[in-house]
Amino acid sequence: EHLRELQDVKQQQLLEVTLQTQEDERRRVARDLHDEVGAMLALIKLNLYQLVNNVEVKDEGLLTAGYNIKQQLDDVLSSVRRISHDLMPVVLEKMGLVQSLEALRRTLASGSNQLEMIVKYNEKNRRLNPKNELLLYRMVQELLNNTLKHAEATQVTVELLFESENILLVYTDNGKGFNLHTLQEGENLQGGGLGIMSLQSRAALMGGHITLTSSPGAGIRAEINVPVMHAKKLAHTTN
Amino acid sequence: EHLRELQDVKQQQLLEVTLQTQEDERRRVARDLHDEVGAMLALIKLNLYQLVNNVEVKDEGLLTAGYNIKQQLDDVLSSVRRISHDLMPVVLEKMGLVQSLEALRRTLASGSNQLEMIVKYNEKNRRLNPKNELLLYRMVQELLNNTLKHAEATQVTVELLFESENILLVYTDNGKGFNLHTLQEGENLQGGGLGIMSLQSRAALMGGHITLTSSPGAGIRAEINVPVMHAKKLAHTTN
Amino acid sequence: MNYQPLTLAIADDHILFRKGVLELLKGFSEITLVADASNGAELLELVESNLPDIFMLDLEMPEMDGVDTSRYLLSKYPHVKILIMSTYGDEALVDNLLEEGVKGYLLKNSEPDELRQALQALKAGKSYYSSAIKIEV
Ligand SMILES: Nc1ncnc2c1ncn2[C@@H]1O[C@H](COP(=O)(O)OP(=O)(O)OP(=O)(O)O)[C@@H](O)[C@H]1O
Ligand SMILES: Nc1ncnc2c1ncn2[C@@H]1O[C@H](COP(=O)(O)OP(=O)(O)OP(=O)(O)O)[C@@H](O)[C@H]1O
Ligand SMILES: [K+]
Ligand SMILES: [Mg+2]
Ligand SMILES: [Mg+2]
Ligand SMILES: [Mg+2]
Repeated sequence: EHLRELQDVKQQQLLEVTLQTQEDERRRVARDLHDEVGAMLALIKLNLYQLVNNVEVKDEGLLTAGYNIKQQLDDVLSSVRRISHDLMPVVLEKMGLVQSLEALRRTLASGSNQLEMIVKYNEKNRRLNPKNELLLYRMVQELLNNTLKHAEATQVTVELLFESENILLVYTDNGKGFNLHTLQEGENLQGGGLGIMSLQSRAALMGGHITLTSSPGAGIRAEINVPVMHAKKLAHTTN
Repeated sequence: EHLRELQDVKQQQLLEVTLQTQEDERRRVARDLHDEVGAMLALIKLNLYQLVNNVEVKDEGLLTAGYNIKQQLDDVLSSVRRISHDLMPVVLEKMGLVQSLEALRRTLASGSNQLEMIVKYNEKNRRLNPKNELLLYRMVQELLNNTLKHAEATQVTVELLFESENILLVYTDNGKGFNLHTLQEGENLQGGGLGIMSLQSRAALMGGHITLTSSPGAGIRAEINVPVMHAKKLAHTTN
Repeated sequence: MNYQPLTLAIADDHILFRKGVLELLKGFSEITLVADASNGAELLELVESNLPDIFMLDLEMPEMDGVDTSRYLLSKYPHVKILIMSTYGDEALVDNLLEEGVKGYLLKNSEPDELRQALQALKAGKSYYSSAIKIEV
């Protein structure tokens, strides 16, 4: 029994480390893309400008060719930017959770889907430790994916309440909901989603917990509660 | 007790899914970089070549500037290639396990460290299913990281035996070794490494197993045994 | 166009890019470069005793990034003029920085003429941000 418990703890630890390693890797790749590849591309464009401008005879063909190359450089830069942004939204790191939720809201608003997102908060610029910010952001992404995938909702709300000892994040959608009971009785094991389980894992990683409520017709409500001071530290990172 | 077992299975499933999702993401990003960014950069280089060659006035400064830009394009192309390769070695996908181990050996040989790698195999071009190839490759990477980090070894060998029902991968180093017994009695839990545990997880993902042998002064030996036919399928992938 | 003379200090950790910008600026006769450095802390050390008209800051730098440097400067010298240069174009990020008092935001792949315009705008007490900035999905 003791051994079994040890095994469980290790298993949980391994999961934590894996999630952490993944985020570390994402951050590293996003940075490399940005700082290395992005900056070099910008430099190339600058040099190209100098080149074209310093040619004495201004021949048409040359100008057009130069213009096309610059265009292509801009295109490749947007690809790099997109890839890097998908891995790790820079606004989260620089500006925190509220602002990155605002950014998510805007992205959604400019997209083609019919879903509107409402973001509420009691403090605009409060920062948490970067790991918790990222975990909460990933949880909202997961919840939002579910809404987009399953809910047929027209509206989601994300409310963020910073209290002295806790952070409370409440996510709701107005979609078709589902029978949570059924799910907990093991539906997951038949190849169903593990998204909800990953929510629980991520909440646990912060020493917090998540409560999901849903029933058919009533949308979904997720309350995530995270202690501010006693945020559980990740045991370890590999490499 | 039943619930507990269910919990364990789910936990294991979540770990598997997480590992799988991570590999999927790596592959996707590596592809985007390679196919999208890399291809566009190659095109830009071609256009630039034509631009510089079509300038009528052959002025020195212009040619140097053009040359510098090409140089910078090559640099940015190798950055992109490196980032993409670190995520997912393309040779693994294209050429299989043996060839990618050979590539690893060459990288090591060209590096500054004193470690030599010997790769042996009974079949050069045998392919496994892509997931198992990747898992075995990641395991060798992990073992190699450990050797580099802890062993003070001068030599590692990787032997790959394809048999009709099994694959046997044997990894050894000639480093200082360690007391495996101590490790299993819970050293890990005190912030020690989870690398070895991830080896066990990855072996389990293939329905195989790993046996580690080591003692102080005697290097390390890892035997990984994977059934060929009955490779366990990953239950599911998110997004 | 009549360009107003101005003094400028630049921080960017990508040395090649920085040198490229410096090279470009040599061709802009109205600009006097007073200092360049690899991060905010280094730059402040060089110029805090004698502030330039405009700070041009890379967003992503080690030690002290563009955001930290801007916040420090704005808290001490509320009228300081800051132009952020970045390969990122996240709208939420730009909005926030402008709201915090940064006067300009330019993508690093902007045309040099645009950089020149931006610097003139800031010098004249206006703000400026890249027309190319949009939400990136
Ligand atoms: N917002 C929602 N509205 C309606 N049903 C939902 C919502 N979120 C989850 N569900 C239901 O709960 C199930 C489990 O969700 P979960 O995120 O765990 O898995 P999934 O989304 O099906 O797969 P995965 O997340 O692994 O891609 C879903 O299949 C869906 O039936
Ligand atoms: N090849 C080796 N030679 C000598 N000692 C080793 C070797 N491999 C592992 N060890 C020992 O076993 C311990 C556990 O290895 P493990 O890979 O689990 O963790 P780690 O390498 O310390 O950390 P991590 O892998 O999480 O970065 C190491 O700390 C080291 O003491
Ligand atoms: K000048
Ligand atoms: Mg889901
Ligand atoms: Mg290790
Ligand atoms: Mg930088």
